[in-house]
Amino acid sequence: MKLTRRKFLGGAAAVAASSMTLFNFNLLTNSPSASAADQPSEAIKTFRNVCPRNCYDTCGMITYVEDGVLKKVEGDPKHGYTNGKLCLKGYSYPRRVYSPDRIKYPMKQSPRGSGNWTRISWDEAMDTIAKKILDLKKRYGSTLPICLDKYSGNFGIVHYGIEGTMSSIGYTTRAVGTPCWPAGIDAQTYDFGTLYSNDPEDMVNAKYIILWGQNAAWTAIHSLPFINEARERGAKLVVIDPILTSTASKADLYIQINPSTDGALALGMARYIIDNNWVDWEYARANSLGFDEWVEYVKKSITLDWASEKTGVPKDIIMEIAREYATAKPASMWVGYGMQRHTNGGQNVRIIDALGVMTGNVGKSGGGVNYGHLETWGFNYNAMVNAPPKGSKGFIGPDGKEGDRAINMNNFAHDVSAQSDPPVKMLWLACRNPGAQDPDTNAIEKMFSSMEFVVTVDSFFNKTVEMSDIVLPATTHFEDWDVMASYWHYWVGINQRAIDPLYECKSDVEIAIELSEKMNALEPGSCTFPTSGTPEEWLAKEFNPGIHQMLGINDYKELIDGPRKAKMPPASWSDGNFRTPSKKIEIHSELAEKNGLPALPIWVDEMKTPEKYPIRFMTPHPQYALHSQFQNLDWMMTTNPEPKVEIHPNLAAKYGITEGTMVKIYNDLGSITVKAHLTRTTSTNVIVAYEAWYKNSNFNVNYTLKAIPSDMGKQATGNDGLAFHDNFVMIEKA
Amino acid sequence: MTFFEDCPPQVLKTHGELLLALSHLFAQGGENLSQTLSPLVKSCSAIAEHYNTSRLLQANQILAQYSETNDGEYLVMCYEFNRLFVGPNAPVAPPYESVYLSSDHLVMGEQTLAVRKFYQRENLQTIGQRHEPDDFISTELEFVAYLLSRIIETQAAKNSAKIQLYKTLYQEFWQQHLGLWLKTFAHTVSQSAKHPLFSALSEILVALSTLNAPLNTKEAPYETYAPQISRRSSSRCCL
Amino acid sequence: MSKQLGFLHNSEKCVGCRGCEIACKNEYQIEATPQWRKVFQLHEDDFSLPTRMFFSMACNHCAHPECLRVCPVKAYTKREDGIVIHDPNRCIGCRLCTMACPYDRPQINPAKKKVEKCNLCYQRIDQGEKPACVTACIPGALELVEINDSLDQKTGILKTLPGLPSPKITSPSIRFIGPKQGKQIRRD
Amino acid sequence: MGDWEWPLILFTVLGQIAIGIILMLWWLARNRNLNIQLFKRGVHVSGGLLLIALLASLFHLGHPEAAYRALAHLGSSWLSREILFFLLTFLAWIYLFRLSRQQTSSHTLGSGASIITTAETAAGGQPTSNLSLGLGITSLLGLLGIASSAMIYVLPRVPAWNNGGPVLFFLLTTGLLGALCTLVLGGNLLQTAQKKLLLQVSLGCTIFSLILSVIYGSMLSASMEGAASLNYHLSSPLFWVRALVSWLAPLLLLVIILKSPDLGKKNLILTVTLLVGLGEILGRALFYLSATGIQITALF
Repeated sequence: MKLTRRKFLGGAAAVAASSMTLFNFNLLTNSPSASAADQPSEAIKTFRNVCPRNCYDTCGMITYVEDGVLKKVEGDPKHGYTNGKLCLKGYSYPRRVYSPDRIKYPMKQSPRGSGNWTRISWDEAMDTIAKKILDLKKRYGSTLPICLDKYSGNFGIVHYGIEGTMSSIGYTTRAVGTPCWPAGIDAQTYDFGTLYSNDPEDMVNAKYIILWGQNAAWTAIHSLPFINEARERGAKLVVIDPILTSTASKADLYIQINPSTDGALALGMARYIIDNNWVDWEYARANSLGFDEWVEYVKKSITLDWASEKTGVPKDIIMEIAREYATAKPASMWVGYGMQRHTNGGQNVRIIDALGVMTGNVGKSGGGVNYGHLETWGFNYNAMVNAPPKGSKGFIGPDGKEGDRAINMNNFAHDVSAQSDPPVKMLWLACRNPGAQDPDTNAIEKMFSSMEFVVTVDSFFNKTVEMSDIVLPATTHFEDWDVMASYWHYWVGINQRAIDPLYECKSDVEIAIELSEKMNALEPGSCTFPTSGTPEEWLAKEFNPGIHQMLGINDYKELIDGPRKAKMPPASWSDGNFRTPSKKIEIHSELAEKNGLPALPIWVDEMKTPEKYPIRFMTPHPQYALHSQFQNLDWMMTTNPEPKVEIHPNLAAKYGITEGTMVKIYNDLGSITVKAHLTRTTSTNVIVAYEAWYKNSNFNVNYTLKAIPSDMGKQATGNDGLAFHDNFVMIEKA
Repeated sequence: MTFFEDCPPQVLKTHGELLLALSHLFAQGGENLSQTLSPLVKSCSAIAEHYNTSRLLQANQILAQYSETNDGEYLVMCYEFNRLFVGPNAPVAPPYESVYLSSDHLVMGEQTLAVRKFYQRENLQTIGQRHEPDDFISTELEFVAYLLSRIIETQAAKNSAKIQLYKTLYQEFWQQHLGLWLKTFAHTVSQSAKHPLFSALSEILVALSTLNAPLNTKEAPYETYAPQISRRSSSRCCL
Repeated sequence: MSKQLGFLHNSEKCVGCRGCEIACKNEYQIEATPQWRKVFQLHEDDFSLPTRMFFSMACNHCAHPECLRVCPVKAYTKREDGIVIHDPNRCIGCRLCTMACPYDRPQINPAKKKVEKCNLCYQRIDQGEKPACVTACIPGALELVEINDSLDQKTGILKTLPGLPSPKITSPSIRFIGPKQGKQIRRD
Repeated sequence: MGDWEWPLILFTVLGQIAIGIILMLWWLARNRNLNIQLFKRGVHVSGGLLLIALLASLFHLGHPEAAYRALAHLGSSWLSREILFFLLTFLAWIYLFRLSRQQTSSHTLGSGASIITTAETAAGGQPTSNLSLGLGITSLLGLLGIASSAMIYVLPRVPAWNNGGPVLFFLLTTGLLGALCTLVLGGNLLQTAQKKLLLQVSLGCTIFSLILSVIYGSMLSASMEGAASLNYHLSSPLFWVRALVSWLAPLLLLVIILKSPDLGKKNLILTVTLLVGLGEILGRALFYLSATGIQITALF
């Protein structure tokens, strides 16, 4: 702001001083150099960026900038995992940055949801927000009526400044948890102490690969070359998935499993492995607790017939993959996030973990039960940690400590509405679009309309922005300094500011600074967020000796030469130092038991299909979008102009549905209407539509989705996950 | 070729005032229509009277009517202004040249940089350079108005070399930029305007691009397409 | 003609990610509608088992390019290395080439009223680089190759795939490694 | 078919009428029987039509201003050759036009002088060979132009076109509409024998066109794309309208006219001409609409 004003005044003064003309300029000003016109175009400059989206691949990018304009993006060849290539979403970035649809200025809607927007200055926006915060604080005696919902829109480390914004105004209500992967995280936490996967580049060493509910072709495509290399070296690829995905289509063996029965398949395999004594007794007994107890359970309770009946997988196939998995050493398993989005999802992951342990594949190069990791995320989170202002009143938790009030991100609509002491009155949304992504969209709409005040920071006019009072324009990652780590590969890259922020867009930290200045002006001491520092300085503060050492650098600036891979062994847990309370793999987990879960990885029944709604509606990740990002861009809208629901021809025939028929998908919660695509890539009781936000469309797969929790997630992420794929519906011709 | 011989300074001044009034209107946004409408009405009347065009007079009557409206109506017009030009929704008619003329219909396109170079020829740059696209409608209008003012000054000073220079600049800029997209832009506005004010505004933009023809040696070719138009048309042949 | 450059598409590796399609757009910043390169999904029913199989196709730089033959303005030229280049400066938008190409790869750009197509990134090739699509292909399914007899004699090299026009029309400079199906355990 | 084919329909049909008229004049002139009034009328009308046709053809180009470049690829592009022949035809026509002007200047023939007279008398001593030669060359160049037009559509990609069909159909249109239009233009300037001849040509062309269409249609089903074209025709109401107005009705009417002692009323001939003209335009539209090219049939 200051900079602009100075520039403006400077410009005006220059014009006034010049005897050139008496013309009064408003938008133009004298250029600094008299011979500006003769200057040749600047040479093309390149910058390093990292795609900050919620994606396994977290690609290194090279950005080409000419005359301050982003011309194109390419993959960073120095990035050993993404290897100089981007996905179709990555290549579409210039369309995102320069889309005329971008949100350009702070805007105010009155009343909320009316579509009546006025442009306001940052000053007015901050003034309104700050006054609202102070007003709520005064009325309720604390800032707890203010609720933050931030998640995965941008996983850059500096973006944790959003949490910092809230911390700095006092104790607030926070949406806690993660909708994506918590059940699996907890499963691995109970078993190994945390989630920690092998280096994906290490998959080349596998002799056998099982992708369990994992569609790498759409969600982690940069892993495919490593899988392909393993296959070229002789490895067999097995894909287990209810949907015949693009990845599954390439497999040597594809198993169309009954949804939510992955644990039963793993138990059947375990039984056959025990029966044939292919167990790595030495590894399992030396490294784990409760292994024999579990073996007894398998022997006593599991039969191949049962497993076959449960999973819909023929016995001989269970035997085949059990034998191959147990005897091909090393064998790698990759557990996808889709398969744990069930009411028994975490438990199924625990059973698969046990399968890895019993065959001695854990801790081995070319092996592992790979789910994800957070080993490279040890930054300072400097922007996040701010002490609350003096005298802040917080929420007294069950442990007696005063702090933020946590509510469940995965039942956000319900939990926000359920708060009464004090009630939630204001929402702050950043990197998050609950209007499109949360379960039970009708409930979300209702909850939003009960708020006094909603602030959203975003780049495009999505459903959440539609339901806001004030929207603040967010920068893209090309307009920010940041650093990004991956939850899959071991690389860390720096993200340079390649272009100046467009229009009046600001990064989350810059917004926090503005807010802090305003709040302290209105009420000194009411906000602790520091008000100085350039974006690059804020980035620099994220680094520490641990990170330096891990990446083999002395200074963050070295990352400008190229991303670095963490110095870690290729196989997770190869040192045998597990992070459970017992320091061993806990096949018998007391922690799980304490949390009301089975101590052992035993079978837990899947959710029963309700009679009234016999069809399972699965809504996995799309190819052209990342949640509600990307699909709205013109290239995507041309290539994939409208959503479709995939229906098996046999199921379609029952309801008189043919290719292209509009189908109404409904249950007690709500309904959506979408065009049918008949395909045998799905099964006869499962329909599939891919979640996404299409431009100028109200399509949203979450209208029929109940906020049913998955079995795990509380331990490590604060809240249980969401059983996204236990979504049952009825269909009819629309 | 008949530019400055045929156009007395007074006419040029009237044109310049209209350009500036429009520039202010778009720059100040929907929130300030109560200040920017009246000057537009005034300059528009002058033009309409000079050329005696009934369509422009009619459009200006609507403008005049709404320039004296109440606060409630101003608010409605402000919302419509933002829906059309600003956002936060995907604006119907983004007021940037490259959205209409570049092949990829994005901002900061080749036209943006070409326009920047034009400004540089006069040692000018936009105040929001690198943040706001240089081909924002208000900036282009201001630049054209500036060129007209230079022509008036140099005419007064009888500096024929300079007159020729500014005349050329003006014509080039009009033919290569503003004149190429103003009609398409106006058309896009009129197609989806839900308030009479903006239909009238669109009419004035069309008139402006037509009326500037006498100031030019020839009218610029309007063979360009709005994004909506080209996005709709298919690239497939009959086969 | 001393040689003929072309594409080798490995349908066993291609997962239909469309990275090639968009990398091409990114390289040339082509607007939304024209698709110089396009990924096609093969018919599910063309295989014994349902499947998601793909091929990616741009201009095939045919040995007997129909576009070049019918073009009245000589906008098309075939280089020594077999690349068929379309020069938009010569093009007058008669669209004959769009009618003549069985692959629909020259396409009219409605805004420019001229035809556009893939020129096999000849500027990149002249600098020793690979075409943008090949560079971008993550699973390594797309390669730049020399089309000749020794390639055609290799086992597993196909001249066409189900759903494609007969290669006899134009002798396209594209070869395929056919999709292979694994075993499927299905519930229908 | 998109909007852009309309210029082509206009160009081909009008061009073919123009050349058809000249062809008929040439034929009539061969035994020095051409009425000079008819010659002039014919030359003027055909020239007008040719000019409209050529102008219309520009509008199917994205860049009409650069149409001149279309001559660049005579080596293999039938479009280049078409343009060349049509331009040459137009040049030849200018020669005809000059001839017609010269006659006006030397011999003023009043309308009352519409006595049947030989070209030689009319030409006032000018060698009729000039006139005949001019008409001959123009016809020949025009026919080459029409054949080139047709060859443009002989594309291996489009089985329905990739045969002798386009050339034969375009030439038949030339004969049929050329004869009928000459009849209309000629009116009383034509001798009965000439009238009869032109009517017979029309009838012959119609019968030939009908037979050819049946053979052609049966050939089409050989390929998938051809069959699609055929199906398109048979299921399109336009096609049946065309069958009625350009085959059945003309057949019937032409036979009636030929059988009538005075070779029919003027109005009847005009009716047939208009019907056939409409039929040919419909036929040309169908020609573009029904063309199904060999293409990628994979999903998406």
